[in-house]
Amino acid sequence: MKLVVAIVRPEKVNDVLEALYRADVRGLTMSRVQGHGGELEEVETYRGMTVKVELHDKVRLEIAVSDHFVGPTVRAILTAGTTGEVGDGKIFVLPVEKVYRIRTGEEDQSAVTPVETDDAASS
Amino acid sequence: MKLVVAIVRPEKVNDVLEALYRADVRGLTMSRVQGHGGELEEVETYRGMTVKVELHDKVRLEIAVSDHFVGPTVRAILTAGTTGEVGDGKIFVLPVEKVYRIRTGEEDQSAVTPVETDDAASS
Amino acid sequence: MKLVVAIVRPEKVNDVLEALYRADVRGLTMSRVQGHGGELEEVETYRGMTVKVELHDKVRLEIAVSDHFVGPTVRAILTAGTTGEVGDGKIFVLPVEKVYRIRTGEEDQSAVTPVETDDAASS
Amino acid sequence: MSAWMHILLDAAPHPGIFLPAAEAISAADTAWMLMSTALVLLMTPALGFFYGGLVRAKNALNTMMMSFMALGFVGLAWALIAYSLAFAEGSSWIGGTGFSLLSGVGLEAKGSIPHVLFMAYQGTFAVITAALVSGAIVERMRFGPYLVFITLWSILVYAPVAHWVWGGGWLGKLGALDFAGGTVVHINAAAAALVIALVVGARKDYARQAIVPHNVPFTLLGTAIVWFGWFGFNAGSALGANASAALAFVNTMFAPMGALVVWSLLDLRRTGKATAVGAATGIVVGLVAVTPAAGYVSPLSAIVIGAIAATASYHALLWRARTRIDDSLDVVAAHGVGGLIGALLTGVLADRAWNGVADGALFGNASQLTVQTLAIVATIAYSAIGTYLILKFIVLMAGLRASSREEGIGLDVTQHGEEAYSRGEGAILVQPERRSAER
Amino acid sequence: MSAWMHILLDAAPHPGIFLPAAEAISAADTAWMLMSTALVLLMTPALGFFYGGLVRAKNALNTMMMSFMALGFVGLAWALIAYSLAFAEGSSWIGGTGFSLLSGVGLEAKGSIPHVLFMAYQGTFAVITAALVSGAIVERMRFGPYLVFITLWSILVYAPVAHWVWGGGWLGKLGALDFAGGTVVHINAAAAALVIALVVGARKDYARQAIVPHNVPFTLLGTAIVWFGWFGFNAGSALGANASAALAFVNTMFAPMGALVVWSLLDLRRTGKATAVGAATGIVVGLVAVTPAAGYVSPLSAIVIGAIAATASYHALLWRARTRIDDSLDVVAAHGVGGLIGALLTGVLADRAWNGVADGALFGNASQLTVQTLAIVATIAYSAIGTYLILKFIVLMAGLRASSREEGIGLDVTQHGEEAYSRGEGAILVQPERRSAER
Amino acid sequence: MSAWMHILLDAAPHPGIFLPAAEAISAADTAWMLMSTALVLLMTPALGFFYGGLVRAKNALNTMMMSFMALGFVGLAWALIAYSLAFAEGSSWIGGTGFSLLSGVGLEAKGSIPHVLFMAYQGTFAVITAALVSGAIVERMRFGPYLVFITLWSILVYAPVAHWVWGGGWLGKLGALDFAGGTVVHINAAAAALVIALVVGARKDYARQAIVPHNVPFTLLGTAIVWFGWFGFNAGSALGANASAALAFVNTMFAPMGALVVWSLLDLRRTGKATAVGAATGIVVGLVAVTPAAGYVSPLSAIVIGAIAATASYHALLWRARTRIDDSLDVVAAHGVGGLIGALLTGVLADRAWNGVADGALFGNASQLTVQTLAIVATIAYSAIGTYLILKFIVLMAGLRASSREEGIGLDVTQHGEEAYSRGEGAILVQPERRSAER
Ligand SMILES: Nc1ncnc2c1ncn2[C@@H]1O[C@H](COP(=O)(O)OP(=O)(O)O)[C@@H](O)[C@H]1O
Ligand SMILES: Nc1ncnc2c1ncn2[C@@H]1O[C@H](COP(=O)(O)OP(=O)(O)O)[C@@H](O)[C@H]1O
Ligand SMILES: Nc1ncnc2c1ncn2[C@@H]1O[C@H](COP(=O)(O)OP(=O)(O)O)[C@@H](O)[C@H]1O
Repeated sequence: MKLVVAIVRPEKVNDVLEALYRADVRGLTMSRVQGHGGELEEVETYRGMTVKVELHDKVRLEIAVSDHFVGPTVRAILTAGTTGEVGDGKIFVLPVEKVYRIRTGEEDQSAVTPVETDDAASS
Repeated sequence: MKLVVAIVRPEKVNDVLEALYRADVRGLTMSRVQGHGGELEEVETYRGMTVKVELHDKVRLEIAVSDHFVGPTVRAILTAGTTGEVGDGKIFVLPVEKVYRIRTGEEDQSAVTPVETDDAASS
Repeated sequence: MKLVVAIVRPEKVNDVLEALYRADVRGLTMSRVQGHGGELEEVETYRGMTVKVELHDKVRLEIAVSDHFVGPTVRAILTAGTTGEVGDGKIFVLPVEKVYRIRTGEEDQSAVTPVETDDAASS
Repeated sequence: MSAWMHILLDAAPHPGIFLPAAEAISAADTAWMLMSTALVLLMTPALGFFYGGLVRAKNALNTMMMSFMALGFVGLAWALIAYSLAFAEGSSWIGGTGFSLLSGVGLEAKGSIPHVLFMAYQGTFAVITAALVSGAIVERMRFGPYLVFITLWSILVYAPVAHWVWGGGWLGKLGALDFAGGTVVHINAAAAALVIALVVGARKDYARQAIVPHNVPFTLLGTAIVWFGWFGFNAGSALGANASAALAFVNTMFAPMGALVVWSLLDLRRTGKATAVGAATGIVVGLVAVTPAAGYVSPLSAIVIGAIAATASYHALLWRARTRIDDSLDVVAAHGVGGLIGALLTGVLADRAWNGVADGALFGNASQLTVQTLAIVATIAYSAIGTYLILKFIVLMAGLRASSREEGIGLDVTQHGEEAYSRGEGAILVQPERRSAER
Repeated sequence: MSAWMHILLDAAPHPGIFLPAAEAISAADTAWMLMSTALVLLMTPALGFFYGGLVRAKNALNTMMMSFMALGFVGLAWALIAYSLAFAEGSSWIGGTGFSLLSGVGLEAKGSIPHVLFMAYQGTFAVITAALVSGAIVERMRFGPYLVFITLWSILVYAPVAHWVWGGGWLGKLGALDFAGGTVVHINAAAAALVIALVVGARKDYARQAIVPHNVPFTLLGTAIVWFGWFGFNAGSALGANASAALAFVNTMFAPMGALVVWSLLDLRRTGKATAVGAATGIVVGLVAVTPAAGYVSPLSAIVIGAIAATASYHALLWRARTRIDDSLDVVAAHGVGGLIGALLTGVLADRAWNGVADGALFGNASQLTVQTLAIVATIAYSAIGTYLILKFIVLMAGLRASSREEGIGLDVTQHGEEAYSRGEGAILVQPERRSAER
Repeated sequence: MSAWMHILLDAAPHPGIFLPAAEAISAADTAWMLMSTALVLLMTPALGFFYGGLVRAKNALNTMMMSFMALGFVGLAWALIAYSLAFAEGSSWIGGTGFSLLSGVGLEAKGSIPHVLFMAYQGTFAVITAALVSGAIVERMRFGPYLVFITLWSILVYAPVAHWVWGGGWLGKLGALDFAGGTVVHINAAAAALVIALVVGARKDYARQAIVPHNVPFTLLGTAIVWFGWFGFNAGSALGANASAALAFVNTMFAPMGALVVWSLLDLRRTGKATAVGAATGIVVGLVAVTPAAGYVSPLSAIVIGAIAATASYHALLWRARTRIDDSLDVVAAHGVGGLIGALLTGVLADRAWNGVADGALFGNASQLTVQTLAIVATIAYSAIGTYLILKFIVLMAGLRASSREEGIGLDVTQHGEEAYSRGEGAILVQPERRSAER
């Protein structure tokens, strides 16, 4: 099992989610983060104070997948997440030793295959 | 050392924290995340616009533990975090190469054993 | 490649960022988290209810670096992030199997070297 | 006996006998009553913010909507029938239907202002009284049944009680003093709150888990605007820009100041810290307590009333939190206890030298205290029973309570299909279809 | 024919002929108009919160600033020239320059209040009308051009239309009924909104992605304060604390109550859930619809107007969302449709028994409906054309639209160099230099 | 010489000689003063939001509480003693104790309104003046000592200065013009702010780290409500619904409009962006500057005053930020500089043709400028010294300053035991014990 961690642009999240869905990636966890890299800084002014904002809003996706799924997952993100402008983000692939599904205690592979509900299916 | 990453339900956080405490797990880091999996989507309506919310609020726990502690930690989360309904979350166990305590520079094992203050003890 | 994950005090973030910058670490991702460890709890009262807040605001830094960069990165955080009081935080070093730059698809090493813009340079 | 009646009667010899006065309209009184009506109307949304800030984010909209919707459903009920039941010529127990559908409510003078304006002014009281009750059942009651409840309650409980005291009913005739609604509004709402809290039951997390306010600034904002509106509530109850209004106004300013100071000192003594939620609560309690007394007591007495009410309410609130009664936002401890103290102290501190109408026990008229007590008891009894019956009736049609799952997810999403604060991530556009853009 | 003119003429025999009255100043009327002016001024920032809550967090300040800045630029334009063009002696089409730079606007009586106060009161209308337009182009228009637009628009479009109806112009002379601005304010703003939305174009995410309100409580707050202010807007339009004001006030209270109830029921029927954004919209639509009718119809008619307007607006809004017209905050569906229904129903339900001035079709004066229609058509046509020309003129100097990159980052940072909600992390102090501390 | 005195004296021939007038109460004037008092009271919580939005989230409640608590502690101090020291018969330097504990303050006429109302109205001024000072020491002062400070300050500094100018004291007798408190309120508060900022010292992060506003919409909300309330502050200072009130009102509307426009243009010139915090600041500066002038100058002059004050204040603010003086929310740059400009320009632009009382330098009465200057200097000197002594006295009992650790965690948790915005995670219920639920 691997853990694919992706940092993407907020405005690209929906496209990425859709691409992942098409790649049959069902489960993922998302969080709002701020990133620093090569992007231009924004300058803000509050009364007499001028500040340089070095961080830009990004979204962090965390996706546990079984090894043969890493390729499709990464490709989906690479294609759907890019704008070509500095700031598109990164993907990190980390090794995972074990995965559990809290509800059932199932492990690894089976732990990350979500139950298919009609809604999920149609999503 | 391992890093145990758990995605749990917000309403279960307090129970999980308590279970971890009983399992002698003292240190952890928590963040609010949103997750997608097998849960039913919520439908929201704003004026003429109907949206399907595919993400549900979850809480992410990050716990660095020494190897022999992985078992108890995972078990604590599995028991305290489950409701039996789809959406209970996952646990990922990742390998960690090194851990440092910023305050002291201590490494690994000793880095994650918090100093016992009375308060912490009584918590 | 490694992923350096650091939990630091919010009030220390700017110092840490500066130290990292001096250590030639350009790219990183940051998020607000809450941590539990050896710190004293705060007690809060809302009308008839008294609560003990076991979590303290922290900031989580996630930095992908090539192996020879791990040392400098960790040292920068250790020096800039410490106050000497309980609650300074931790650093975790995790193995990374692959890194991609979404914009270009570049991999690993080259994926984490940000393009140098004047602003970034002057930051 | 109501403030309005003094005006209508210009302090009649036989307090309580209702004689519609045939005065002319006064532009100055009208100006003040226009403003007062707007002020009281504003109190209801403000209450929504006071309450909304105290709940968890997932229930913020639902809590606010419980106040906002009262403006619609109770407001209409008032125009269509409740005003008539409260203020139309009728029996000692309830008004007639003479004013139903606003028939006979025109621009003619009622006291020194147009009748329609008097009706509207009174309507704002009905609205906020119903909204006050909602504080007892936040974070768990289904919204549909709530709407039915407040509508029926305002017609079947609020209107009659208002008639008793202000509409020429028996309590007014007995000379009960309630300048602006300590009994009719606050005690009445508190009794209903206690009953509905018990019938609906406690939140699943109540006393199991910390339930922390999600936005205290909103509660402070609500407090500020409620106070602002309360000047219309109390000083407006003089029904004109007269000395009685001035007195009521000043008391409405200083009583909460006294309550605020006392509350903070109690906080400091107990926890060493003066809390913001406490400050907000203290102000409201002071306002509640001075409501029945506003036009009857001296400003110094008002400060005393605020101080005593704050002390009583403060401890009532601590006690309540230890019980199993999930009166979630402490309607009873704040409005019940505050209203009670206020109504009783009105009977003690009322001073004819200031109000030209009646003395309290302290000034030799001990009997006043008896009348006040009677009014309180009667109101509590009627309100409690009425509330209970209405709820039992609604239960025949629909459950009052959201499912445990809905309670977990939060009532904003489950009852209103909205989130109070949303970043929009992972929200997929369903309708209108995306195509529409490519078209 | 304007409410003010009735007052000035005390219901003149020849409606529409403008005779400056030479009455004395009334303290009571002045008191009410002081308050009303403050109330209407408050509506503009409140609108900023109503609008600001509906956009995404990254555009919250920009949206609010579009309202706040109208207070500055439109306000000054009003004092310097627009007031004169609207209310100074002039032709049927536009006022003269007699009052420019406020010359000749002093403390003398205008009706029964000081002339300066009348001027200020009217100014608050100009400000909010311009601000209303901003709802159509939030989240994408550059701020500089926006400021130029509202300034020119208030002088070239608002002032003349106000003159037509209220300043002694042709529509007033024809006897068009617009008590407080259904046509002059709401239909006028809606026509401009439609044009500017089309000229500026849709947001890049429009109909491609879910665009969800970032802070619904702010929208509810804005709604509450707007309603509060609207009492000054409508009841103040009686220009005194008289029966007409009382009637307008009461109608301004009950029409939105009716609209709120109807809107919620439509919501419940369609989605099974009564939304908070819907409640807010319903209240505003009810207020808009009753604006032209406020002093002319009975309270029951006001409720009917609110109910009908809510139904029409509700469906207009659903329809609009399916189109490619990104009138982002539905200025047309809310203010246009609401204003239209209100203006027409005023022609139907106006009742001389209540307003002492004119009857509507229902009371035998069918011709009134024709006049109302004429006023609506003329206003829409002039406003649409004027808005278009102003925009074309501005485009000669600068682009109206933020770049796609700026739209992505959000207008708060790109147009104002600020964030609405910031935690300050990663914000590096540039100026004053850190040294300053070590000094 | 105060606006009130003109009324009391109906423009006495010997400005400054205080003759209590024995007029009857006017219902219209009472209506307006009831409203004005409510408006000014509302300004203090609004100030709490203006200030609270500008600080970091961890200090939001503490900053708001500094305003809210002034309503309690300063309000009571006013009723008990300060009102008497300011307005009771006394010397040229300070009033007597005749009105202490509100003795002798009844429903009798004071001017044309009830005396109690006059007292309450003046009380709202004392409250907000004290609250204004808090802007200088947010995010670092301990709350207990703060409460002691504002209480003593309102008695020992505010009351005497109010007496000098408005209570029949020496500055009033000299004919100093201060319509609504440019000197008594704003310059006075600013002088105190400077001293307390220096005594308490800078925040540990000041000039070392970016300290960014956590909620700019709250600041805009505060601005809007403060402006709204300011109409009561300035137009209410006419003490009646008269022409003077109308003039003051109109000037209070247009001066901030002028200031807002100028401020935005300066922003645009300097940074290319018009900021929201700047807009809020500009509006407040315009309001401050017109305060002393409101009833004395023409509307055009008011616009000029707003524009000049904005320019001066804008640069003062930039300069201050470069110094080591951590007057955190720029009380000096906004209220000090604004008040100064306003007070001086009142001496220049006052126009008897508009105010019927006194001319300024521009209209041939150069000496007025001298009197104004004297009033300013005297107020600054007394306020600065008084503030310093009070602080030194408090230090004898307790430290003024929160510990560096507390400052780091934030004052909300450490001073009030609350968080402004909490999600409740990791909050463990301590009391009432969980058992209570199982019981
Ligand atoms: N070394 C890194 N470790 C962790 N996150 C990084 C790293 N470098 C970049 N990021 C994340 O990726 C985002 C985009 O990176 P950036 O260099 O600005 O653009 P690009 O990837 O297109 O060159 C950053 O905002 C940051 O969140
Ligand atoms: N493959 C995955 N990678 C990362 N997080 C996941 C993955 N699958 C599920 N999750 C997280 O776990 C939560 C619950 O998963 P879900 O499939 O909905 O329920 P269950 O685990 O009970 O089957 C999701 O909301 C998401 O946050
Ligand atoms: N075992 C752990 N796993 C993950 N995070 C931890 C762990 N222990 C501590 N932390 C994080 O580090 C922060 C500081 O740890 P703490 O023990 O309180 O202080 P110190 O590291 O100075 O001894 C905690 O608030 C938490 O966020």
